[in-house]
Amino acid sequence: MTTPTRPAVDRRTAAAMYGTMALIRRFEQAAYRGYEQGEVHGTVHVGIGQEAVAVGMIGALRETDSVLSHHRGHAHALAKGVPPERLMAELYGRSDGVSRGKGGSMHATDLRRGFLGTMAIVGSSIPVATGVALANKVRGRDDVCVAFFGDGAVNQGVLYESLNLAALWRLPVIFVCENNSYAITTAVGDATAGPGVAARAEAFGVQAETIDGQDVLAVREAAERMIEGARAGRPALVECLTYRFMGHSRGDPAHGVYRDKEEVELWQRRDPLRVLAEHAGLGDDLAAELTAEARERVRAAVEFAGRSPVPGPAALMEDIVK
Amino acid sequence: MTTPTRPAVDRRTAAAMYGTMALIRRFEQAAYRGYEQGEVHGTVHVGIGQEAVAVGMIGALRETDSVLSHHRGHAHALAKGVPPERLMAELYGRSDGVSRGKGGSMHATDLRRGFLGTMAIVGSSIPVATGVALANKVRGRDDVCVAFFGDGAVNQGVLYESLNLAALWRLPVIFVCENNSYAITTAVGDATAGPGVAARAEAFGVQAETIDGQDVLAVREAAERMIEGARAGRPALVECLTYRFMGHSRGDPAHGVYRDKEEVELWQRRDPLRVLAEHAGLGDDLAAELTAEARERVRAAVEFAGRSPVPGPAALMEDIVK
Amino acid sequence: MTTTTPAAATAPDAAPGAAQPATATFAAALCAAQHDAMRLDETIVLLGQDVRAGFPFGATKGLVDVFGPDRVVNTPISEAATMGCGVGAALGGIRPVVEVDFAGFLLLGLDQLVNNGAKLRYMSGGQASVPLVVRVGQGPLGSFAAQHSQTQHAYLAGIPGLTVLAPATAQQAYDAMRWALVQDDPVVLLEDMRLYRRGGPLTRGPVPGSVTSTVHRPGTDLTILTFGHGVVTALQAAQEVAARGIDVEVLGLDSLNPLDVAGVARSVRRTGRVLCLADDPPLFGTAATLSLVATTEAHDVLRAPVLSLGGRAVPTPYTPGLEALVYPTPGAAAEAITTLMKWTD
Amino acid sequence: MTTTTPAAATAPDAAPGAAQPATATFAAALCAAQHDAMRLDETIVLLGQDVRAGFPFGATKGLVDVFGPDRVVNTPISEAATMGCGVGAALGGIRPVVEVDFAGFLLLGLDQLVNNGAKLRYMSGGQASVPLVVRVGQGPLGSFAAQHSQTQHAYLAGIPGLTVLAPATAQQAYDAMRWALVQDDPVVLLEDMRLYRRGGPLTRGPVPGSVTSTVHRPGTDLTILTFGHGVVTALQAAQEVAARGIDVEVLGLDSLNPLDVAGVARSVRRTGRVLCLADDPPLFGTAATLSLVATTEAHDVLRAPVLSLGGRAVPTPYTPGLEALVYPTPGAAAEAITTLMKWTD
Ligand SMILES: Cc1ncc(C[n+]2csc(CCOP(=O)(O)OP(=O)(O)O)c2C)c(N)n1
Ligand SMILES: Cc1ncc(C[n+]2csc(CCOP(=O)(O)OP(=O)(O)O)c2C)c(N)n1
Ligand SMILES: [Mg+2]
Ligand SMILES: [Mg+2]
Repeated sequence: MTTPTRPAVDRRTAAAMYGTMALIRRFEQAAYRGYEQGEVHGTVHVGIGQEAVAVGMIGALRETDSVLSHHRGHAHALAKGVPPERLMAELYGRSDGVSRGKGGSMHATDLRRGFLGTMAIVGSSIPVATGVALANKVRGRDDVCVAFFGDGAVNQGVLYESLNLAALWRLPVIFVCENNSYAITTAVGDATAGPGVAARAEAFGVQAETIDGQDVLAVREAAERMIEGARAGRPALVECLTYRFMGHSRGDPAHGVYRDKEEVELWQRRDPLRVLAEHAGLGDDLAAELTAEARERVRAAVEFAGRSPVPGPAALMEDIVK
Repeated sequence: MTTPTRPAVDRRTAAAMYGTMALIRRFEQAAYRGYEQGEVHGTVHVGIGQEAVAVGMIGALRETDSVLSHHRGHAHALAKGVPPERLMAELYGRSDGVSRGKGGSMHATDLRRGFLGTMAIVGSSIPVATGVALANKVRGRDDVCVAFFGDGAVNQGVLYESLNLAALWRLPVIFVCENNSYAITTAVGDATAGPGVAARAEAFGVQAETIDGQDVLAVREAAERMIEGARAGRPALVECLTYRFMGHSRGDPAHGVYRDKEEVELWQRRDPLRVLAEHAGLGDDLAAELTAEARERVRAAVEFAGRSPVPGPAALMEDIVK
Repeated sequence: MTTTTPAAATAPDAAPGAAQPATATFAAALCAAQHDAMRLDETIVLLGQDVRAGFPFGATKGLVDVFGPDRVVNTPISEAATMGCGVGAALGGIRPVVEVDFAGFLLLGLDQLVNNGAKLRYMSGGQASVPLVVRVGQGPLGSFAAQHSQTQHAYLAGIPGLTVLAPATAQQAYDAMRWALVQDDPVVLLEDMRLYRRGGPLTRGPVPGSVTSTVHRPGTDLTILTFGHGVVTALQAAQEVAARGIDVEVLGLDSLNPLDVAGVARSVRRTGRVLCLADDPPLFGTAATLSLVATTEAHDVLRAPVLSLGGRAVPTPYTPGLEALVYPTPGAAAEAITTLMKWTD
Repeated sequence: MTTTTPAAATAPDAAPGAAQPATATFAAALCAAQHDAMRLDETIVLLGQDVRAGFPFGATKGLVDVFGPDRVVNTPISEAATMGCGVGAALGGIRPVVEVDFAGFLLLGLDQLVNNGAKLRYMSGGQASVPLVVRVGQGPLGSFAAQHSQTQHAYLAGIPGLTVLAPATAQQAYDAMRWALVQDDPVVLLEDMRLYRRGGPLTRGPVPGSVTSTVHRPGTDLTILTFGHGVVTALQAAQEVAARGIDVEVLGLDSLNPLDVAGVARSVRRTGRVLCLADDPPLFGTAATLSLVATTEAHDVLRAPVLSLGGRAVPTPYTPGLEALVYPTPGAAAEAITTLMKWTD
């Protein structure tokens, strides 16, 4: 793991990051509650504990840059500017949801904000992001596209096919692996042979590094470097070491079967919100203020979602083709 | 590329290798002629110039070890002991073909000789070989399985998925990449980014090396080492640098469009038959004798194939399931 | 794969010591079948994501405790290589069971299943045996949205060389799995995800001699041809119209390839009215084939044209209200029955 | 992708300066259509193996000389990523054409095409546009054996969100490609490999307003419903029976999804006799759906039950003598026509 020289961060930027992470945290807590209350349907994957990856990486993007996400994607959406009320309405399956209630948590999309989609087939966003980068290049734009995926996706062959294309064609794409140590119940070491995904990427001609995914400043610093490189035709992969504090999806306990309480608690001590507050010396008052703000926005989002109508039957056969 | 200490080879072994290579060479020349005469159907991919890879690698195997091959597979079949007359009858689409005329050049199979099959979907033999190795391990046998594939297959994701499984489960499998510089008209450099397939394999925890595929002794030496390792649960990949002297398939000229005559001639000077004869000091007489023998066996094979009956209509619906 | 030796034999949740006949869920029946077969055949090995934990449906739960991690093998998320590995392992002389939790993921392994698994015997002129069993969760599960809600019955049943089973009850799930595990060629078990938690009687019996079709309810007025979860829908519809004196026969096609054409003919020639019921859309779906078979076998005695009822041709929406409009309901089936009974040309 | 600037505009083999109407092969027509569309739309980019060389069928031959290597892009052999990249490029605002030479290879890219390409618009509630065109060589080519001889019409046509075209002539190939290249959603062109070298008249016209169905031969006694190479077979059969005074209508379904149900109804209601002709086996194949549509639309006026003629349910054998037994011949179609004409219930 590269130990970055931590960049000096101004108080304002740090506060903004803290605010976004707090928003994501509260949002996901509310989503989980929504699931328990029967308002969020099917299943829900929350990434509580992993907020720094999304916020550090996406915070360094321009508005015209784009993001593709995976099953654990609320953080990416919110960090990219998707309004929480529209996202919550999507989880509630309502008409005002970003995807009109047709996608749900696993397929939230907001093209206007460059949040190009959420793909629930593990690894599946990776070649799509590569293609978006190809389009950017063909159109002569220097926007980058970022694909997020988990440690479970690093054994999908399409990642390596895509790395090869990205390197070969010098595409403005960044591959972000959120390594939270597990794919459902399977530990990384039981699934991934060899020195790891960063070394694998290098073997395909894509520069790569492994960083501390709990430290939003470290992520941000790496992001800025990689984005600059990607704009110039040097695709990159970054593996962010992180951890999900809760179970894989609704119903899966945080610990007990495949990992023990001690391990979870160890990681919880590196809660990205706390890490940032300490590093940036935010102070308890500011943190509390930002948290209250986040809580209020999420409360409003839940209210908005609850008020939004369910789609009428006519919506069923709309949106299949234009 | 690793420069091996060339093993001392006894004259008898060298002669046997030369004989097998000569047999393959003559066989493929006859197959090509058969295509032109309308006896061999559809298409035919000959590997003239690449004989050392098959002979060096497969010569080091035991009879109970097995091989899976790809679209350019005659050499693998013959090196594994498939009788040339049965193979030629297959190419002729006759009843005495190893696959009863149902598979043809792209799907010749001879289970009894451990020639488990030929797969024409590029890269597709790789996970199958991995599975055969898994079966060997589960059954407590120390047989190895070898998958052959071209440089074109190194950008199929399933190779990396398979390398990962092989390393993770310590399977007795060997991955042999026949890098003949082109996939149809596409040069390796236009398709493959990064330092190459050997480095890629290492990044998946599989030991790998790149060797001179025109030197059968070098291949044999590497094969022996790797086979020993694989039997002990250390899968390996070897990239053999070689060249096809003819076009990709029937109709494709040896040079002109995507490669020039000079390049072809340069490689032809490293004809594996000539290289072996020189290194092992076989002498012209012995070489001529072995060549004549090969010619005679192929003549007999062609005759056998020509005499074999075409399958009757009843065969159509046989062999779908048992 | 670790080399740990199997833990002392303890039974899976599902069943072992249970008195016979017992009751089990569909998922537990699959687990019991794998358990019972693995006891008898040491070469059976399970391959899949999180199969040791039995995630997500419990169909392999507890088996690792009985048979150890060498026979209940967690795979990385590598569907293509896993399927290819299954084909190779079968070719190499063992019996792999490859688990694919959701049908959408099967597409990643389809090349290996279709191009190799289904064809190796034929391409080798009969030499190669690929005794591979593939388990695939099919259908909607309830607001899992478009990538996790698919059916592939029609496509898979059309692949020569693949045997395709679609059990409807716990007993059939057990029987299908036991039968699949003694075949010499690849078998795909299409498991409707809505069935996993349904209970039913289960006799852990001997391996059945064949898997064909089942009359779930005999009747004289009309035949519903269906399979998998469609049987549940059909039985409810039959019950509904029984009150109006209509006597419906429900014929479940436990095997889609081969299809029990004789069984279909027997039923439809007797009733003379046919409703084909499936979850995929009628056009290019399973109902079209059932309809073709029924028409071909009974056109001379049909009292009404064969009716097909399938799902809507739409990617499955997330929101429950819309999702409910996609798949045929007992009410819609009852309506179709009414139409058929009233038919006069 | 290199950054070389396009070479000076020289035309592909296929056509450009040719007088109109001219004659072209099916492959050249596809090439001409891509050429003409690429001239008008700078965002069209071709992705595929050896597309610069136009290998193996010539359908992209010469285009790199006109449009340069940035728009005619050779891909590595990475079907999954190439298809995903096509989906992403379309999402990102350009128009990729992904070439898949043989249908068997499509299975490797199917996840991306079906799970993403076909569904992104719906899953995003209408936001996402994926104007991707996928060209796939279908059918047998002559002793290419089981992995290189497949048809996927029925499966693909059943995927909501995919438009699936199956042209039969050079002109239709041209029109289908031009039409596909102005759509907002993914279109799959199923190109029967036996057609590539067939010649036919070609007018390099404007983009057609729609692609539906074509009456290749009007007739009064019987309708053959078919598509792609089936049209060739059907026309030969029609010719054969014309000598016996039977007047066959050949209706080609240029689009399989959506299917021109009204066009089918018009024809079959007029003739009252229907033969469905396809290369895949009737059960779970395309003929089953054509049969369902014909029966549904015309059961009240049919003079005989709808007949289906398809391929045998077998992996395609290599040896020519057996391969010839797999696919329907004009002779077999003529026989089916005779059966239908003689029908009395
Ligand atoms: C192709 C595919 N296979 C399997 C699954 C089922 N699945 C959903 S999430 C998941 C684990 C993913 O793990 P990881 O990539 O590490 O992401 P995390 O859940 O840890 O965020 C699996 C196996 C899937 N969605 N897609
Ligand atoms: C999955 C797949 N894609 C494409 C093809 C078409 N094809 C046949 S051979 C070939 C080139 C293979 O090149 P390489 O692996 O280097 O082997 P070589 O022909 O050089 O021996 C291609 C693209 C195929 N058979 N399978
Ligand atoms: Mg993970
Ligand atoms: Mg090559």
